[in-house]
Amino acid sequence: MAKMNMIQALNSAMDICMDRDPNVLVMGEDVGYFGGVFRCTDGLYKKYGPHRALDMPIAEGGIMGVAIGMGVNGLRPIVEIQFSDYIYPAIDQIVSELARLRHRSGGEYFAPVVIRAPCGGGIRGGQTHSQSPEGIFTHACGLKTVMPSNPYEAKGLLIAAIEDDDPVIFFEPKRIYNGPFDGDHDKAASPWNTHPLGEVPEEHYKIEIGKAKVLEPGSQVTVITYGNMVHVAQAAIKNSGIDAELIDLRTLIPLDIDTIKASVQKTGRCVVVHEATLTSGFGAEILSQVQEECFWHLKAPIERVTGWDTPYPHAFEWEYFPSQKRITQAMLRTLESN
Amino acid sequence: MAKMNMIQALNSAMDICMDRDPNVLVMGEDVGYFGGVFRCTDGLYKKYGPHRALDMPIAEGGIMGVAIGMGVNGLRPIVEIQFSDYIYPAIDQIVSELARLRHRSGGEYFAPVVIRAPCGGGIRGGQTHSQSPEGIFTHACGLKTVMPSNPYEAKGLLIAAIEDDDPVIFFEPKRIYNGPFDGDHDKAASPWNTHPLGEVPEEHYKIEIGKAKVLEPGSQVTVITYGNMVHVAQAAIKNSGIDAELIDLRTLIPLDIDTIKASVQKTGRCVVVHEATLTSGFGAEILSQVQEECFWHLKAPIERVTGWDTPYPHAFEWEYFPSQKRITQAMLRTLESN
Amino acid sequence: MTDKQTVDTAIQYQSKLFVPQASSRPETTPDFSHIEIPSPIASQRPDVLSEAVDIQDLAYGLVRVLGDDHLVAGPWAPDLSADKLLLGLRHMMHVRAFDNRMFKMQRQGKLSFYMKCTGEEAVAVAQGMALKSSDMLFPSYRQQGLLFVREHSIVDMMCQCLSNAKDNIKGRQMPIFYSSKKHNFFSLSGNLATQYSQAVGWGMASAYKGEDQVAVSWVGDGTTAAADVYHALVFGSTYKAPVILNVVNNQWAISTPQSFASTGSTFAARSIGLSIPGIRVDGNDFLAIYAVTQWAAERARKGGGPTFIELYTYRTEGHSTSDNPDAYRGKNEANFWPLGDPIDRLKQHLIAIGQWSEEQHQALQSELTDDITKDWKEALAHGSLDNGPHWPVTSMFEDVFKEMPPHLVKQSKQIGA
Amino acid sequence: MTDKQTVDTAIQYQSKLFVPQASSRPETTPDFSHIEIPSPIASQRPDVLSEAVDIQDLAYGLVRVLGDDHLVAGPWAPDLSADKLLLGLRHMMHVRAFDNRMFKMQRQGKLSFYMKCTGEEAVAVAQGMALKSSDMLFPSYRQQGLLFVREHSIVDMMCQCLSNAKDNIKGRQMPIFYSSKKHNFFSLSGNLATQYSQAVGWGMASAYKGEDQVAVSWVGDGTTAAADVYHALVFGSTYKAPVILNVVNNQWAISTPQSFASTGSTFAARSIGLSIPGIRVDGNDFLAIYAVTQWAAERARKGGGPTFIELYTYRTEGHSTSDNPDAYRGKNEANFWPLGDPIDRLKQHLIAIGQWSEEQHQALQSELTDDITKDWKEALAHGSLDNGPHWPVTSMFEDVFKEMPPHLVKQSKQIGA
Ligand SMILES: Cc1ncc(C[n+]2csc(CCOP(=O)(O)OP(=O)(O)O)c2C)c(N)n1
Ligand SMILES: Cc1ncc(C[n+]2csc(CCOP(=O)(O)OP(=O)(O)O)c2C)c(N)n1
Ligand SMILES: [Mg+2]
Ligand SMILES: [Mg+2]
Repeated sequence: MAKMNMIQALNSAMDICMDRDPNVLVMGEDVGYFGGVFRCTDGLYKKYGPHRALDMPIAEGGIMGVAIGMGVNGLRPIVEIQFSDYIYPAIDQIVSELARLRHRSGGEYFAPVVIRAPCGGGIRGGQTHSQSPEGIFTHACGLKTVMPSNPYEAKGLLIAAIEDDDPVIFFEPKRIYNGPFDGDHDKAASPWNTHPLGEVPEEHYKIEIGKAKVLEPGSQVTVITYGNMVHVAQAAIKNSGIDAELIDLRTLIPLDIDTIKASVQKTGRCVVVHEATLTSGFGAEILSQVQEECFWHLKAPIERVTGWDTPYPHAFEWEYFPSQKRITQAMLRTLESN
Repeated sequence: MAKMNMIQALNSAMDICMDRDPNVLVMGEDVGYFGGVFRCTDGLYKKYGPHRALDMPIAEGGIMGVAIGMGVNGLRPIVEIQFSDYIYPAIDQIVSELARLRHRSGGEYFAPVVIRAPCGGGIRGGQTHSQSPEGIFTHACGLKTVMPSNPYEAKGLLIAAIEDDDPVIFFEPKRIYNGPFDGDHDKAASPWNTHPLGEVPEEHYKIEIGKAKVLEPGSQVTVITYGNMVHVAQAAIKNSGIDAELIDLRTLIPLDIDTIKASVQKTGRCVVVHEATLTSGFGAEILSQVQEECFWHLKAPIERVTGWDTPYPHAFEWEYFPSQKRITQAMLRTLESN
Repeated sequence: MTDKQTVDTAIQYQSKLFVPQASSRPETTPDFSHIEIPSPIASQRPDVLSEAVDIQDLAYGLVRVLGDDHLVAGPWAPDLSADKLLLGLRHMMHVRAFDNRMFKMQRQGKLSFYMKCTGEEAVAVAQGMALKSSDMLFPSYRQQGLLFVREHSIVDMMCQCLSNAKDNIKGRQMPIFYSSKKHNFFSLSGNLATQYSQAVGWGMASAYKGEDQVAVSWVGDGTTAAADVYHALVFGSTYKAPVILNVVNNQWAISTPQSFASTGSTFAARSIGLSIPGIRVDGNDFLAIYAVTQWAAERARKGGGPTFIELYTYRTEGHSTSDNPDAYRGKNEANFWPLGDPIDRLKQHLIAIGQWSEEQHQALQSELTDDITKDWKEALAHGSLDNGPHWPVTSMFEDVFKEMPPHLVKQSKQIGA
Repeated sequence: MTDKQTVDTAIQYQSKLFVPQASSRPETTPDFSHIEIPSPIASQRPDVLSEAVDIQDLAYGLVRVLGDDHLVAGPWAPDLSADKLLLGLRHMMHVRAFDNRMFKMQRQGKLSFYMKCTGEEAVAVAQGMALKSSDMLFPSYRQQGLLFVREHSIVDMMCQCLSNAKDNIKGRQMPIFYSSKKHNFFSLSGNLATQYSQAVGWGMASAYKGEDQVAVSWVGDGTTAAADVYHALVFGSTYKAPVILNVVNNQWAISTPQSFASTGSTFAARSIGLSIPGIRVDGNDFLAIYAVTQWAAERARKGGGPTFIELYTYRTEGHSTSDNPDAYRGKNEANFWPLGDPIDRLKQHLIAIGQWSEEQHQALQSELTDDITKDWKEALAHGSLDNGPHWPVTSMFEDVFKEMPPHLVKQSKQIGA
């Protein structure tokens, strides 16, 4: 087993799939010669050539349009959107076309496109390099939405996504590319090679899309989250000493409601955490389903801990970020009531 | 007082604002000479000239871009998106630019653009002429989102939107342009001139954005909805004889949580209804806020009655549509539990 | 302007904003006399691998083959047998008969919607015939002729329009939004222009795999303004994708004249600055369209990249069943269109070369009309939108994903409840 | 390919997909010898109301004024006093001194990010000087020179970069995303190209109101592929909006060479098919840029509509502080750039005409560097990103809407809790 950070794990996933299947290619802005601004496609150009690690003009809508056409013609394009903040020009192609093609053609056509997009804050990128737009895509029928929280699962999920015949939008929390971030910005970040989930097999393996993971068993309250916030929630649980059950969703759509249900029906309390803005974020859907499925087990209102309903600010990253403190406070609030 | 259908009421709102303020103009595909495919801008070209009822090339993204620039330069453009299904090419300009301009410029710049978009099903328009994408916009910070349910309020809300210095996205449920539709497709549709809210003053008046309306007082269960579904819910309440309180949100953002809270804290039961697809629809946000604010008053799980998580089908409009029956069943389910 | 007082009603602007005009409006008389119609011998037929900028005259001219004398002339005259021409004529007449019938059926309430391509039949039929059946088609909604050329079942097309139990797309889309993988005909989208860049991607994949197939796409004049058209041109040119990108300039986009999209130039000229040859062709001249399409396909197959073709034609009827053109354009503007009717012109040509007669034409017309009537009856037997039979309601939940995820299984159970 | 078995590993494609190449990569030696550099007398200066297609040679040529002898020549030579030229030189040097300082401060951890415009200073400075101060600027992120021309406070620019308590945009955006309504300088967006069509709308509003102001916007070579660029061209031309649309072709878009956007043509040529004159100008020739901008502004003010200007220049340094160009382009590629450095060229011209000397240049250089150092100290006194003071945290909730709605009031209370 190798030690890999998330970038290396994603790279390994793409490398393996390109090696096994000549129909797999990566494409996007600066992904070719340079290997991507976050280096996720590093080396693929050299190994597979310019036509398989394909640099592209700066037009996310155009990239998505051609990716769909390629998918229809038998390829399996992996599109990198340089920052998820720049996915909006491609939304029409994603939501109106990619997501609905199989359905509208009565099953005749489909395009197995994977869209990789670094998301979330933490690099002082201001409002246009920090967004978490996953919620929007969960409202479009026909897309699978994934967000991993560690290298091991990132690789397994990305391979599963590439081999999936449905379109998958794969958000990568860029703040944890190099190491898990527990929300304490005064602490030196620990690299992935000191973390068990930084142990990543070199070979091909998959993690099933649509399955959540119970990361920490607990009995008092269920904390549901995904991506970077998994680590913050984990630290909040540890540091607060609360006996919380932590669920890493990993896949947002299809949502693994069974795992969630089993947990909340046990704990009777629930806190939903994400970095995206509050209103109409995916947390609202999680909360809704928990309420619908577990109402009679709930001992306290389900809480949401999220980014504020403002653009992501440059100067106030830490105040904006859903902190350990806010998660802990939310857990405690749920525990207060009986 | 005149009798107006919703088209005439919207037309009257625009006419009045154009008459009062030379900075107001309408623009979009086929809105000029022809007066719009739904005739909402009929007559404005003749009255105000081609530069104020401005036909535009078929590029929603371009229309939105130029509208923002006009707004920055002192105009108050009213943009018509021919069908809300075609708003996606404009999403980048709406979400990344229009919604955030005031914030990102420290308050220096803003663009008082109104976006009108006919939405919802009912015209056998299949998946590309039937969508209800309002949920997406409620997740973007900086946009007000409005959906009226009748001519009187449509006019008052549209005037308020035009005179608002914030961008407003104004969804028009096209199925009720000509008359309220109660969900019973075997019944002849009644025109607005037989409905009290089809009485519309000719003059200028406003209805405050951000205020919901309690349409039917009731004690057993609160039904929260907006747009076309207001009439279906109203009919379901009437026909079922359930003593339900019906709230017409009218504005989605900012959400009038106080009105909602007062009602659900009273009834202890809540059904949320919309035509948009279920997962991550605005219903999830409404449900979440009700759960957060009224948890201790809830006597039953909050229910959602919505469109299914599929593209809007051509052949199965009635099966897709959230029917009176489904709303009634949901109300009854909430009443079952004690 | 938040409160009334701040409205300065005294402002009166003297607008200098330029707003394009229409060819005609109900209150004016149509006049197309400014349109220059060059003779068939006026256009060069350059080498297929020419540089775009070197052959830009083709973008500003009008490639024609059929002259006013109904005979062929000029360098673009294609090598087409009389049989092939007769087949083309038949297809065009078949399409028109189909359109007329379906339009009437919509008016009688049998269909929810319909769109004709009257006056533009040559576009899809001639282009379809000039391509290989393995070439992939990414049409807009007015190229039903392609399906006739590829011998798609007419009954099946009708079943799609009826959303009945035999509709291959399971009642999911409006009438005319065909999809036929068997015929390499891509699933139509209601969102204008999206298929254009997809076609480029398809062509890129073809080149990526070292294959020979060409992708072909169509948009209307109005649709040229859409972002995806630009994306198609930029990506198509950047990667020299084997694609043919067509603009069917039928002068109108619903009520909006082409002047709101053409920017006072030809559409064909738009691609030159992107190193893509632009060719403007008489869109009602079957032979010219065939020839230009052949040229473009050869260029694409030889690695020369895209060609951008403007098919200069006229939308003789309304935009769709939802619209009445008399509300926004001069009465009978179609009659003023100087390039005639594509069926009539090919018919006259075949008569002029002694391969056809009025009588044969009438007979064929009747035969096709009868066929369509027969097909319609057969299609109706498979069900109609209002009365069924349809696909089972729960089929709505299929194909959202390849395998139905739990939340859709749950919803599909609820729908019956 | 859902299961392993179906992967046909035997497939080996012989790709025919064309992929553009770079001017150089680390493993190759830069070579710009293919670039044709015409003499200043080679370009015509047509009437400002000429038709785009009639003056298309300007899109394929290169307008120049400063010759190799450092003297002015040709029809484009603008009427500029020595004082104005000296002011232009001063601004360019000032920008460079600013950039150098800020870059260093980023490296020292004082700024979160920075972007220089080294090698491209003439673009913003000459264009800014050729415009009226009432003209509205919609820049991309490399036109900081415009703010120098409009005499924006340097300290305030630094405060923006520091997100401190004096930052006029309240710490909301990354460094260099300036906004200055007072200077008719639009708020920068991180989303490439969006400002381009907004500029067209602004210009349309200017025409609508019968006013004379022109809107001016900039994008980079890479950004030309974006949909909004096309929208700007289509809408700008359709309504003959008074706008100047600039493409700063500095050869690179992060690691991606201009060949992925230029489609093998010039950028300037792209607008011709849309009836917009395209002019390619030596982007390191202060006088040529000034002259072309003046021409375009006059055209716009006279109702002639947009002009599309390609400023042919070179990005001498990295894309931003986040990037190291040695990883993707030939070492010192900048040294091979055949059009020199804009500051040096204007300096040589002023020396050649006896208005300047090496000594004066050195003195000015020192003066500006000292000024910047002083300004930086002053700016820092207003706070820094890491140590503050900043705007109050709750200011984050302001300006989302004009008036704060209840849910934001609630959240702003929670943030302190
Ligand atoms: C993105 C998008 N915007 C708007 C529409 C509505 N619409 C349908 S057809 C049409 C006009 C298209 O005109 P043109 O491209 O000239 O094609 P034609 O109908 O003449 O064949 C419009 C505006 C749409 N379908 N998609
Ligand atoms: C819509 C969008 N996509 C991607 C990016 C990321 N990005 C920032 S700058 C840049 C390169 C731009 O290159 P160019 O237009 O040539 O301008 P230059 O940096 O050379 O001045 C990219 C891809 C972005 N900011 N916005
Ligand atoms: Mg048309
Ligand atoms: Mg560049």
